[in-house]
Amino acid sequence: MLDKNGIARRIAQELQDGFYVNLGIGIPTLVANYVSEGISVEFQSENGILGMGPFPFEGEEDADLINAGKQTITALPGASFFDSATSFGMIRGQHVQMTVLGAMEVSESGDIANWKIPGKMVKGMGGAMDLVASAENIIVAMMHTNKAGESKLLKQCSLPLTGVGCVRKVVTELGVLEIKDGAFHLLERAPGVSVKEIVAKTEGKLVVPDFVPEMAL
Amino acid sequence: MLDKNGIARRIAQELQDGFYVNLGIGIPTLVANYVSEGISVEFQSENGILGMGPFPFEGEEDADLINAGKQTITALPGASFFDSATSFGMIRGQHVQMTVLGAMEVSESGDIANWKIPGKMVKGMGGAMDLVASAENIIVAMMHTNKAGESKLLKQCSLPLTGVGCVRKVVTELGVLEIKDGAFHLLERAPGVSVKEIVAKTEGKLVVPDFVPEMAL
Amino acid sequence: MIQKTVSDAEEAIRGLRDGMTAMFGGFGLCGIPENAIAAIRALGIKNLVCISNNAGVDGFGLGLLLETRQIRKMISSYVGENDEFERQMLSGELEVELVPQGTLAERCRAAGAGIPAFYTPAGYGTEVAEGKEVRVFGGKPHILEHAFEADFAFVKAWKGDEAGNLIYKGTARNFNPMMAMAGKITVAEVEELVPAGALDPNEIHTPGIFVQRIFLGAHFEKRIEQRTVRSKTAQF
Amino acid sequence: MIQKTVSDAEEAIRGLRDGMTAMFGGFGLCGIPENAIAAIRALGIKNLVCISNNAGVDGFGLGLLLETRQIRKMISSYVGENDEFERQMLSGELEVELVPQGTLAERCRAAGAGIPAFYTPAGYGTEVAEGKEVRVFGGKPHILEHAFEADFAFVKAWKGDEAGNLIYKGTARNFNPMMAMAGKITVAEVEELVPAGALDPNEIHTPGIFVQRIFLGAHFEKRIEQRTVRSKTAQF
Repeated sequence: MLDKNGIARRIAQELQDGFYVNLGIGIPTLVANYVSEGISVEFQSENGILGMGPFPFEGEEDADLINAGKQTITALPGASFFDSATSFGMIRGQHVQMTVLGAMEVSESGDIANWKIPGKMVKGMGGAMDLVASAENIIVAMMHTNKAGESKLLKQCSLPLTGVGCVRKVVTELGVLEIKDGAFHLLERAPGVSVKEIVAKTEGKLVVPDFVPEMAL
Repeated sequence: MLDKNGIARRIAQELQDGFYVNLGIGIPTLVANYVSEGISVEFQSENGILGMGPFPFEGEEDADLINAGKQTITALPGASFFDSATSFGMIRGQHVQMTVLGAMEVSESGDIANWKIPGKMVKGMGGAMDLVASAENIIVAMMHTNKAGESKLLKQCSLPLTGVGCVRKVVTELGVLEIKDGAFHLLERAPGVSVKEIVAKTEGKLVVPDFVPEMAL
Repeated sequence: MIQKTVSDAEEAIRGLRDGMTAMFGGFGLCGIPENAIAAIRALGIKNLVCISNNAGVDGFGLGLLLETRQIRKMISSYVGENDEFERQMLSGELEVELVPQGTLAERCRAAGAGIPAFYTPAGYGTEVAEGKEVRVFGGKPHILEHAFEADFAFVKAWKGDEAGNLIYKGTARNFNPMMAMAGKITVAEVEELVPAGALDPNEIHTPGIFVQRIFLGAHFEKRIEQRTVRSKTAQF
Repeated sequence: MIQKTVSDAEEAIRGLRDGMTAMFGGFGLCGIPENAIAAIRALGIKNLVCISNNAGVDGFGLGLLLETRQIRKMISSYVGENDEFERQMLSGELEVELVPQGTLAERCRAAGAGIPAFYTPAGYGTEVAEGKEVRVFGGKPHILEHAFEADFAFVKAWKGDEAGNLIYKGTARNFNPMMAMAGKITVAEVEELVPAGALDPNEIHTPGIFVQRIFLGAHFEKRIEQRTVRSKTAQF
């Protein structure tokens, strides 16, 4: 079973050299820590920076330089700043090649719900609806089940949707699943996780090939 | 009767302090020469400059600094450069408060034709269709009649239109006419020009008040 | 040139009245028009409809106008962590319209650029699309979104000149340029105000044509919402 | 980082094939991708659909590709003074689609920004509106215009870095930024090519994400179409 860093590490394997990538808040943010040596990717933050770098050294924080999580950051060589319309032009125009974000629910047809729980305070969708409606590679990083132990990989999302038929892959603490043709396709198991456990914890239609390799991290 | 410079001089009286103005090619360009001392206007050229200045001194021409007529120009203090989408955002969004342009025909309902003569080589509308569809003050600078002596102020334009119901005022060598309620309203006569001549040379519906002042230049 | 420079925020907000719609630049607390917000609070203008990506925090940013109940409706993409906001929203005192962030930005730009409406894929199939026209382009469904209208836009820039030209710094640019385009009256507050001609025309982010009033901000707190740092020895 | 820098125009245009659609930045002869045009001419690629505000002049700019009959169709707002263009157009060898300049710019931007279509007042009631949807917004009729699609975009900038970031100079900016956004493959030629990090991130006009290939132009003639000057003693 993977911890949060393990999930991030596995997702980092999806990155290709030269990719422009948008990372959501939470586990997705950790992906930046596991970019392979051999490749180079640029991180976009939708509030208006391309070429986002690590957090600043203490005392070097700049209130005018933050990411979409409102955290102080730095800019790497080759970075650029731009306005929000240009930023979402990059996203909507599919120039940002991969988006990694968290989710409350994902359906077997690739729907995603991650912004609203009826009856609870709604904070807003931020840029999530634009992101999931646009990028070609939408990867969801989340736990396989919720706190009550119920599957988050469903036939249909029960929560209000963020986007329809857009999620390409889901990486959880249990494995890697591709979404296509109206089903989750199990690609890899996390170390020490059985296919049986994944089957048990996946409510949506699940296609399991004869051989499911354990992932290499 | 006015010459081209006279027409430009009269149009310059329409400028108000702080106006942003787009001047077309030909007579309109001359308007810049007659801005009153007391006021200040900024000229926009749709290829991407605000704060356009006079032609450069000989030897100081810059190939990267031209106006929409492709002429070498200069930039005044406070100028800015921008792309064509932003430039037409200024125009379409009615931030440019006045547009002065030439025309082949204008109708009593404010239609304008100035880009195409069937059977002749068509060079294109350039930015004219965007300009006339947008600015609140569209002033046409033109001769009252064509070379054959026929009126250019018509009931209906015979040439393909550039815009519909958009021209606010027409200044010709004979006078100043406002367009409203489906008619040309004669506001002023050019020095030495009779109302009778203007009536004779205006084909479209013309409203002539009891007293038509001679313009002060 | 017509005088765009005003002496302070109080003069800059003249004409803003109860019930008007106003845009506020900024993302979180980054690049927000602090001086205009303070002046609006001091003047006590009520029932404002505010278009802003976020709603500030308790005690800062638009949170200051929430405290004093000056906002009737917020149009935002993310209203974040704000107890007073939550209280007013749940009690029904405050109306909230949530808009996807990219759509929010584009609706501001559209307003400034004379584009009354456009199609976007964002929000299709979600409650954001309810009641909106859906049209398929290139095999993909899109929804029709309309330009905003705003009586005022309050923006914050790093440098500005007396012609109204603005330059922003870093990610403090965010929504400010589109909102500057969109306001019927756009008020810019800047950290440095210079004479026309002092800024390189090639480096202007917002051309002066979009700005009606400009002033030197009296004080910028520039509060940081999430101070995150690394130690000198740690790795990325 | 993936290598965007290529050695010359010939390498930069690799993959451009007969019949493709290509955008060319520039206004008149100002800010045009001279090196790419020369390479396309040298390679003899045919039947191009060219989206460009203008069509060059005899012997320069896109006029060079007209001479060699490499262009099947021009999509422009103003085709200007060009004898060869006129001859080909009148003889029917060359197809021409005229688009209002602001609509041309916006259709490029829309393509780059993932907006499939938008409404504009430009061209309503004219032959440009023929066959297009008309819709009234705010009492004013508008027509629906669609984003362009382009296999390649060729742009020209003043400075560029190895990450693909571009800075334009003066009015040579014009259509280049939107076309850079719109091309499936965007090729930028620059007068000065510097390492990533050498340009101020606050001064970038086109972020590198929009540029797939960049090269240092071998030679820029930068021809002036209308040389207009004043004498040192004359007034404006």
